[in-house]
Order: sequence, then C-alpha cells, then structure tokens
Amino acid sequence: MVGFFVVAVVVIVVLVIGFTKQPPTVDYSNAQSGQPVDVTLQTVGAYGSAPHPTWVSYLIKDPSTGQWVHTSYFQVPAHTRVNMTIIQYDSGSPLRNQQIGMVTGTAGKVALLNGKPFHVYNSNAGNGVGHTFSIPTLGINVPLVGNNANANLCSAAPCTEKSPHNVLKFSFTSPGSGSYPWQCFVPCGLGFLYGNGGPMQTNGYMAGFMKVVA
Amino acid sequence: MSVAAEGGAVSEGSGAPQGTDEPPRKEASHGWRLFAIWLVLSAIVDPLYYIFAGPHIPPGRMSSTAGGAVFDFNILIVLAIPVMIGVWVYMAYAIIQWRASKGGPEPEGGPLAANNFKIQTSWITITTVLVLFLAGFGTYELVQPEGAGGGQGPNPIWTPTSNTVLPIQVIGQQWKFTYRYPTFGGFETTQLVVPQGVSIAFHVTSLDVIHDFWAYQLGVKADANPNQDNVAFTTPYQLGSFVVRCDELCGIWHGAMYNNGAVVTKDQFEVWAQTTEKALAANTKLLPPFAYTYTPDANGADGGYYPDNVDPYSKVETYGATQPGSG
Amino acid sequence: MAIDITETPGTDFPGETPIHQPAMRRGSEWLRPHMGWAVVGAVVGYLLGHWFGNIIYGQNTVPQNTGQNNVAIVLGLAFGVAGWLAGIGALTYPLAKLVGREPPPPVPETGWMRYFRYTEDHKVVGMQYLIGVLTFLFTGGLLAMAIRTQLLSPTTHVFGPDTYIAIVGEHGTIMMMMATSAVVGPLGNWLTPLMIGSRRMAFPRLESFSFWIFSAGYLVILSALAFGGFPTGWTGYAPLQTQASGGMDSYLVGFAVIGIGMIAAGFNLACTIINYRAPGMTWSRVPIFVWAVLATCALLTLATPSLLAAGYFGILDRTAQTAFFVTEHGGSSFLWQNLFWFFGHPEVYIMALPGFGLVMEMLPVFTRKPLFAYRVAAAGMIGVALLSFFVWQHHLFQSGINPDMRPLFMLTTELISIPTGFLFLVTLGTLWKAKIRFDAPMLFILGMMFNFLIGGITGVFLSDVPVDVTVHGSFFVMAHFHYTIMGGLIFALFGGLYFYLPKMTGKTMNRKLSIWHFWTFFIFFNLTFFPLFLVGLLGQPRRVFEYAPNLQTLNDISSVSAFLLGASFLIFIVNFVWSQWINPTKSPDNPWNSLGLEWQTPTPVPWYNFERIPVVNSDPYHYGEPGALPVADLGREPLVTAGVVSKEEAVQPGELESPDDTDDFDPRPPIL
Amino acid sequence: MNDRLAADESFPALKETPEEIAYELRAQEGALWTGSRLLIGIWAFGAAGLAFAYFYLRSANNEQLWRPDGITAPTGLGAAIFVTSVACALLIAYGNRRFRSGVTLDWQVAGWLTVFGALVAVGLQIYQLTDLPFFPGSSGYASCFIGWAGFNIATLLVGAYWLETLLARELRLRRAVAEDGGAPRSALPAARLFRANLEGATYFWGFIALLALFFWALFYVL
Repeated sequence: MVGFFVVAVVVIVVLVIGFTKQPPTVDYSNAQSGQPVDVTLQTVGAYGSAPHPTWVSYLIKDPSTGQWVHTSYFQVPAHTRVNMTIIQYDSGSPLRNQQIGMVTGTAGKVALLNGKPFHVYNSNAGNGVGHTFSIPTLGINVPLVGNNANANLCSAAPCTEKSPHNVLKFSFTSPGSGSYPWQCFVPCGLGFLYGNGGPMQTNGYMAGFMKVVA
Repeated sequence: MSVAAEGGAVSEGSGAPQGTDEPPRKEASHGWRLFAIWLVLSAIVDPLYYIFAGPHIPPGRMSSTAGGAVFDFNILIVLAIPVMIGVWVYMAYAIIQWRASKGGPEPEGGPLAANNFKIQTSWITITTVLVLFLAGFGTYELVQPEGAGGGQGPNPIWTPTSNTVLPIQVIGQQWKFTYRYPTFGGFETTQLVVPQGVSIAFHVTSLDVIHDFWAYQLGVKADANPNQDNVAFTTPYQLGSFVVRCDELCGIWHGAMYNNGAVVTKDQFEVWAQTTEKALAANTKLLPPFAYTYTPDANGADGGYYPDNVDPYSKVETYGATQPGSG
Repeated sequence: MAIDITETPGTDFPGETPIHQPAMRRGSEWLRPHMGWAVVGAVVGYLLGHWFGNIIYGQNTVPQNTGQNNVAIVLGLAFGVAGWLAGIGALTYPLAKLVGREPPPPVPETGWMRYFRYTEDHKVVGMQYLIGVLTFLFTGGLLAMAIRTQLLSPTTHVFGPDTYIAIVGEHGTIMMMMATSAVVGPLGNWLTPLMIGSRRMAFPRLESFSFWIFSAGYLVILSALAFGGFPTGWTGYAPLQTQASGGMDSYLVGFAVIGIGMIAAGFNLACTIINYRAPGMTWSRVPIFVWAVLATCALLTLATPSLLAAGYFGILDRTAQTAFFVTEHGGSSFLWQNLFWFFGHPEVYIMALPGFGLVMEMLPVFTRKPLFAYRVAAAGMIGVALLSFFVWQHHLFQSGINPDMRPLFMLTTELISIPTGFLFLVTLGTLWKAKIRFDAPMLFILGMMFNFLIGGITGVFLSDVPVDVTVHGSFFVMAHFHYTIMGGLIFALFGGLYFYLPKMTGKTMNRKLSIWHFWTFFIFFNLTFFPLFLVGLLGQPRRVFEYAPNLQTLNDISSVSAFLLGASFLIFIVNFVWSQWINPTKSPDNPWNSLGLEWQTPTPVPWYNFERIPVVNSDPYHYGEPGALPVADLGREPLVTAGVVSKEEAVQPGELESPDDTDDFDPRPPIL
Repeated sequence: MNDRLAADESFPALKETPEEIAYELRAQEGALWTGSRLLIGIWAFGAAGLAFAYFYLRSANNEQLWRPDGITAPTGLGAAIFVTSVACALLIAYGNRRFRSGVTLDWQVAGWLTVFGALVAVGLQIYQLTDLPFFPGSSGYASCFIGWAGFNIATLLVGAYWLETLLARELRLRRAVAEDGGAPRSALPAARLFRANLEGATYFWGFIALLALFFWALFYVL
C-alpha cells in the first residue's frame, strides 16, 4: 500500500517536472535602457544531434557568452528597438502561401537581405523561402530567403559562417510586457503531412516565445 | 429532459385524482402548492431574466446572425427557466416535505404509485410538444437569417435576400487566417475589415488541416476544411471591432490563432480596400488567381509525406507554386 | 454450470454428482499467469514489435526524414498489448482451443492474488474494473488540474503550448475511455448476474479479457506522453491526426484496444442478460439497471465497430500511407468526422445510460416507494439507444457538410431529449410522497439529478443551430458535457459505490466522510463548471492555452474550484482506504433494506452467487406493499417442480459419468 | 491490498441439481445463438464503416482522385479470392448439412478444406497487396482497397479459426460421444453446445460469403 503510494507520488512528480520543462530562455533584457537590443538567430536545415537529428531548428545566440543555444525563447526589454539578425543556413522553396513572402510589421516595412532592402520576395524565383520569422500578434513577418539547395549546406547545428548562408536584418520596436508567440510559417517539417508536424509543432525548434519584460 | 417542470407541474396538478379511493383533501394540497410555487417563481424569474439579462447576452447584436443567435438563446432560456425551477422546486419540496426524519406516513406502494398512466401520458405529450416546437422554432431561426451564420458548404441553401453580397475569402492555415477580397483584385491580407450594412459571404477554406473561422461578435462560425469552400453569411449592423478565433483544434498554436477584425462604414471600407489593393499589388500578382478552393500540398516545403514518385498532384494546381519535392 | 469442486469430492447431496476430474496441474502461485507476467509480456512484446517495425519500415523515406517510425510504434504497441494479454493468460485457452481442448475446469480463485489474475468470477472482474476505472479517473483528474493550472493566467505559461495540448488530449482521451466503462465495468459486471439471478456470465473469459485489454489500453494511452503526446484532443480530427507525431499512434492503438474491450464487455453482458435470466425473471421484472446495461450493450457492440474502422483507417494513413483523410489524394477530411461521431454520439449514451439506470435502481430503496413508470423508463432507454445512432451530425453543424440535413439532425437531437427526460419523470414520480432517507447514495442521486438537469438543458441549446453557431467548440460545450458525464455519470458512480461497496467488499463506507465527500464534490463541481458556461458564451474556444484577459476572473474561479474538487476526490480515497482496509466495519447482508435480488445473497457473495438458482416472483420494487411476495424464491424448490425445466430435459446423474476414465474429457457443459 | 478483502471464502461447496445444470445448459446454448448473431452484427457494422468510406470517397471524388484512369487492383487475383471465399462458405454449408444428417466424416473433410481454402484466400490477398499497380496513397480507391484487404484478411482468419477449433473439438469429442450417437446426435451437454457453436460458425461463414460478394462487386465490378 505505502509502496504503491510512494511510487504514484514519484511518478507524478517526475511527470510534472517533465511537463513543465520548457526550452531555456536567452536573455537580451540586460542591455542598458533606451539602447537598442541586438538579437541574433540562426536556422539550420537539420539539427544534427539527438533527440531529433533530422529536424530543422532555430538557434539563438546568447549575448553574454556568444554561444548558440538550442532554444526558441528569448527575452527583450519592453518598448525598445530590437535589431534582429537572422542567419539562414537552410535552403528554400516556393511558398505555399505567397502572402508570407511579404515583409510586414518591421521598421520601414523592409528587411535587409545580405544588406539589400526588400519588401516583397518572389518565392517562385531564385532559391525560394526557407522559413519565416513571424510574430502574428504584432503583425511581424519576415521571409528568410533560402540558400541554393545544391550548395554544400550546413547539416548540423550550430552552423558557422563558413557554410553558405543568407543574413537577414530588420528592426522593430518591442511592445509592452508579455509573452508573444513567434513561429515559422513555412511548412518545413520534412516528412510530415503538409510539412507542419514535428519541428513546426515543437517548442524550441520552429516555435517559441518572445518574452518582453518591463 | 427539457420539460421537467411542465411535466412535473402537471404530475402534481393531476396528482390529485390519483388516489381516488383515498380522502383526496390532503392529496391535492401537495400538487396545488407545488404548482403555485412553480407558477409564481417562473412568473417572476422569466421576465426578470428577459428584461435585465436578455439584452446583455453575448455575443451581442453586432450583426444579423449574432442578433438571431442571441434572440434564440433568450427564448431557450425563457423556456428553460420554468423547467429548471419546476424540477428544483419539486426536489426541494420533496427534500423538505418528504424526508424520513419528519416521520409521517409510510409511503404507499402498489400499482397506482408505480404507474400513473395519466401522468405518464401527459408528461410524454408535453415534452413532445415542447420538443417539436423547439425543433420548428430552431429551423425557422436557421432558415430565416441566412443560415444563422453557420458554414453551409460550397452550395449554401439559405442565402441573404439582398442582391449585393460581398464575398470575402477566409484562408485558414497553420496557424493564422488570411483574407482575400476577390472583388478588389484578390489581394490577400491578415486584416479583416468588413463594411456595415452589407451582406457578406465568408468563403472559408484551409490550406492544411481543419480550422474553424469564428468571428465571435458577428455570430459567424464555419469550419475551414482543406479543398472545400464553406460559405457563411452575415450582415454587420454595428460599427466596431470584433474577435476572430480559431475554433477547431489545429495544433500547437491553436490558442494563439486569433486576430481582430473591424466593421467600418461602407465609405471607409471602399477607401481601405482600394488603398490596400494598391499597397499589396506587388504581392498580389505573385499569388495564384483567386479561386474558391486551393489544393493544399500534402508535402511540406522540402517534400515528403507521400513519396515523390506518386503523382496525383499533376492534375490540379496547388496553392502557390508547384512544390519541387512533389513532382 | 461446469464449475466443479475438485477439492470436495463425494459430498452426498442428492443430485450432486461426483465426477472425474483431471488433476489440476497447478504450479507455484507465482509462476501462474498474473499481472507481473503481463508487464513482462508487454515489455517484451513492445520491444519485439518495435524491432520488427524498424526492420520492415526503417528504410522508408518518412521515418528517415522525420526520425520517427510510425510502423515501429504501432507494431510495438500492438505486440505489447498481445504480450500483456499472453502474460495474463488470456491467450492460453484460445490457443488450446486450436487443438480442440475443452476449457480447464476453473477452480474458484481465493486470496488477494486473484485480483491480479485472469479469472472467471464476474465479481473479481468487477473489483478489478473498479480499481481500473478509478486509476483512469484519478490520472485524468490530475491532468485536468494541470489544464486548470495553465488557465489560471491568460498569458503566463506553466506548460509550453505543445505540452499543454498533449495534456488536454491525454485528459480527454483517458476520461472518455474511463467513462465508457465507469459504471458498466465495475457495477455492470459485478451486479448483472446477481440482479438477473444467474450464477455466472455467459462468456466469463471474454469478460475478463475485456478488463485486461482495458487495462492495457491505459498503458497504451499513457505511452503517448513518451512519444511526445498528440495534438488533436480526444476527437482526433484528421488530417491533423495524420500530421501528428508518434503520440498519435498511441491514441489510435489505444482507442482500438479500448474499443475491442468495449465490444467484448458489451457482447458478454448482452448475451448474459438475454439468456441467463433466472426462471421467472421476465422482461417486465428485470431490474431497471439491467435494462440500462442492456441498452448500453447495444451501443457498445454496434457503435464501437465504427470507431475501430475509423481508427484502422487512421493507422493505415499513418503507416501504410493510404489517404483516407487526405483530401488532395482522393480522401476526405470529413470521413473521420462522420465515422468518429457515428461512434462518438452513441458513446455519449454509453456513458449516460448506466448512470440513469443506477440512479433509478437506487432511488426506490431510499424513497421506500416503487419505481415510478418502470416501463416508460425501460422503453426510454431503448429509445435513447436507437435514436442515438441518428444524431451524429449535430457535431458537424458548422463543418460545411449537408446543410440541408441540419433541420433533420436538429429534430432528432431534440427528440432524443424526450426519452432522456424520462429519467426525470421516473425520479420525480418516485420522490412523490416518499419517505426519503438521506444516506450518501441518495445525496449523490439528488446531486446527479441537479447536475444532469443543467447538462441536459444546455444540450438542447447546443442542438439549436443558431445558438450552436456561438457555443459550438467553446467552453460552453465543454461545461455541458462535463455536467452530463461528470455531473451525471460520475455522481451516479460514486452513489453506486457507496450503495454497493458494502455488498461488494463486505465493508461499510464511513458515513461522515461519505457525506463530506458529497458536499465538497457537489459544491466544487458546480463552482468549477458553471463559470465555464459563461466563459464559453463570452467567446473562449476549447483547448486554448491563452485567452482574453477579461475572462481571467471566471477562469480563476473555475481553476481554484477544480483544485478543491481534486481535494474532494482525496476524501473519497481516504474514506475508501480507511473503511476498506485500515478500519473495516463489517456490513450486514442487506444494509439498506433493499428488495433487490442482489441484496438477498449473503455477504460476501459466494463465488457461485446463489446456492440455488432463484425463481423470481416479481420486480424488485414492491416497496410499501405490505402483502407483496418476496422478490424471488431463493430456491429450495427444484426447478422441475417450479415447472421451468421438464423432467426429460434435466440431465440425469448417470449421464454425467465420463464414459472413458482415461480421457481428460469433461462431459459436463464446458464454460464457453 | 491485503488479505482481509478476500478473507471469507468458507462457503459451502456448490451443489448443482440436475435441473439447474439443464437450465444453464439451455442458457449456454442460447448465449451461443445470441452471441453468434451479435458477432455478425458487430462485424457488419465494421464492414459498414468500410462501405461508408468507399461510397463517401467515391461520391466526393475529391480532386477527381477517386479512381484515376479507372485503375483497379489485379482483377484475376481478386476474382480468385472472391471465388475461394464463396466456395469455402458453400463447402462448409454442405458439410454442415451432411453433419446434421449424421455424417461427421464428410463434415470433417469439408471443414478442413474450408480452413485450407480460407488460408489460401488470405495468402492470395497478401500476395495481391504486394502486387498492386498503385501506391496506397494515390487515390481514394487505393486507400479503400488497402482497408478492405486488411479487413478481409481479418475476417477470413476469424472464420478459419472458429471453424478449426470446432473441427479439432469434434475430433476430441468423438470418443466421448460415440456411444451416444456421435456429435450430430448425442444429447450430452458437450455435444449440444458443440452443435450450437457449429450452427453459429456456419452462419458466420454465410456472412463471410456475403461480405466477399459485396466488396468484390464494389472493388472490381462497379
């Protein structure tokens, strides 16, 4: 009897710990107030190691150590200009819905692709779009233009700038404090129906939160 | 369960003649007392509800269909209140009056206590009448305001009487809604703006799994199915903003799949639509031509749920361009 | 009756025949099949299936790309279930049958180990089901509290959104699986033979099978968490289902496994009720609970195949890459919805009807009055069972199919409230001028009536298409079905447990704790779920991890009450453990002074239930009738004298001699 | 759990009267009758799910992908499976007639042939699955066909298993009932239940034949 209860309690505790486990948060909110915050992300076509080596993933650069962290949670201060840099190491394809080929919600409604501003990207031309960085509640959407699929692409995170990549830069002003879901809208879950399973539906890969703190 | 009260009341009302071989005096009193309590309470609570709570029932009266739903809801509540009062009053009465600790006579068994034909038939009759009335009333309310705002599939049978219907396409996708305005060049946007006083046909469809377009204050709800045009009608009456939510579980971001829409005057709408059409022109020409359904691509951006050498795709255009992985 | 007492040969009761029996080859207690071996079998089976799945499918592109092999998971789970059944010994006889063996003569199991075995005693199976159902219930309850924890705040996330929908799906599925067996499993199996005056079930092995596959279903559905959960909720809508990760396989296999168990349980109970009624137990004397079980069995056996078909298609879509539910490959996303709800709506009544039956069964005992309108009640439950096959599309009012059918389905849905309303005709009629004793079961009955009224009436709102446009898929629906299932079925279950546990275990439950349990349960149940009607009406969809900030107060009331509701369950557990094990009080044979046949047995009930097969005189509701006959002649009178069995038909003692002593053939009727 | 829950097991042994044995025997026969019909009902509802999928997808014909180019599964194999199933059902029906007239040997031969035939049909069905001209996910027809193949295999295996257990049991019963007129005639309980069981199995085989006919028409003819 007692043993049964002990086992039950242990199982429940383990489950609760397992359930409440979320990806780590990379903290950008320690910057001096009023100063813009520089956030750096990268995308990789295949994370390369367990538990899901074949899944695409975002990684976030820890500002204090300069290390790439496998997570999709980052924290920025409220009402501050956020300068995003996303290094795209993945290939691209035509979009299912070209509507997300448009840059919205960023400063000037543009993003810089390797330094060149653009507003609408034709995903049917060139290398297509690999992912998007989107915060739907803030109306932010930036297509991450893909690399040539035939190039020698990076296949294990974290990627270094030696691999082919595109750099996208854009800025927006962070809203009031809260927790804002951000995600990729390109169905990049390889092998899942509609491409929206797996990494697209798992925190820490292609979905996460931008936490804004006052 | 619907008509417990009426039936309950009748069972009390006609409870009097049940024990004809007994002195009927005391028999009758329970029934009539219950009936009186029920009548008085219902007569008080029903009008109170209708006058004070009725006008404030969500989702309000922003559109024809929302108004219809609220009216229907109120009628149902007005019918439900006496039923519930009836059952609860009866139960409370039984608990107080017929509890064992109060002593009292032993209950009577026998066929009369087990089977009172009159009460049974009146119960069945009353519930049946009420249910048939509700079904008839519900049908009328469904047919009357253009299908009550529910999704009616590709060939709607209850359509608005007005000649000018503004079509707006709602495209559900994991995990957001986008809207196309076919009468304005088919631009696609994440903003939903609708004009006041114009009948609107929402053509709801999906690019992947099932979603559900729920324009809450407009009283519109229609599933977004892949490859299916699901039409729902409404006519907005009041200006203001409304909430759009996804109402069918569609994966991780189901709870975050919402945005706000706005009802504006007709003139404002024209201005908004034409400006947006211009602003989005560059992107609009990259979109596939407007159609009521688009064939989603079962494969993702980089191919594969179904193997590439299977080729059912070639017969139809998928939304966007042909995916490289899908042959 | 093939059960023979090998231990007591040669008793010289007239007519009792000592027969030759092959010596029982009983090994050590621990080597015979029991739950431990089942666990071993399940693990071995899972590993074997997984390995096999990887061999045959591992090189396919889908597992290569996703890193996840659905075939291996499905085969692993299927083999695991088979291993579980083999370990418990469920497959021994079906295999022995292949060489024509008669079943081994069962020896009544004794001792606590029998609760971990594959037994043929319906009372043991009933107790197993009770523990099983409570395990499901408490697991689902903990998950429910996890959900309410997340919804304490509109924007702060205790769980990530992916974990949250996994929890939601797990809670829904576990609870739905539990609820299909909540009353029929423990009480239906335990009581039915006693109520109809039978010594046994028609197919006792099938009955035991239904429990052990039910328990395997628990492990399968829990395994979903190990594979990352499933994102579809308990309805499993495709094509989201086809897209989902490995947890979805657990859902599909789990529902299939539970479905097989449901069919087996319903099949056995239906055959038992139809054929094993004691002499004199005519259809108009059958206890109302048995009618409820019979109506439920019709649904269990005939609606569940539709679920199995749907699940089978789902598994094929996920493993063989067929396209039943994928529109652009010639399938249809509506197909799952239709098949699932064709099962799903009768399933709602699989849950509701036994609750009705139980309430109506217990009520006369506490009112000391005959059951009012017995025939209407029985006809009503059959009517509900029939009509429930014709209402499924009311779940699809906004889905965009068959708009022209909507008035029809609105009508059938509202029509079903007529027979459902008979519950109130019966209960209110029975309360009329009664002498009500407020013991714990009676409190639960009244609580059930209170809750089910709200649940039922809101059901009418949902059936009305214009109102449904607003409330469909919102928390309003959620509150509605919690009022009917939890407020109805679970209240009836606890009432039934307080009522029948003294008979089932021979120990009375503590009265004070029972009444505390009722009041906390009733109050916090209503405080938890009533606000959710408003939350739904104010526009909160189901299964969301975020909601509008203005709904926080209502959600918080609900959440806090939910935790207290959880605490109320703890009172039950404390009461159960205290009254059954720590400080047991022996119960008299008939503590409630009931007329029911099941109460006329000694406590604890002998494994053969009745010393003589009873001859039934009347229905068990003749309260308040001083001169009424006892419900049954508990049978000193031989059946021949009662005119039930002709002399010619009765097997003569001589016939039972085995013609050949060397054969291990038992000439008596075998247990099927 | 501890022992107190199950403490009292000191009941008098069960002493059945012959009348009670007879009464329960009748109940058992009845349960077999009810059960075999109910099983057919259960199986029919499962098949109805498949038929519903067939007609639903056929009438929806999404993307004109119900059955592109009128392609079917290999018809020769399909016909062979269908003919084998129906022949088995006819054979066992004939065997059962012979059994009722007291000729157990004919029934045994017909029965074992039926079991063999069912296994052959299962084998053919599996072979056909490896030899399909379409990918499972390529059309509605393809999906339904895969579904039917699996369902058919399950049905045939259940029918074969049921019949096999009866055949084996009859062999084992044979000595015991020999003096009493053999399995077809004996009044012994085991023989009576055996006959009730056999009657159910025969009905089930008739049902298998109907299913085979119905789905053969759906998948190869229509």
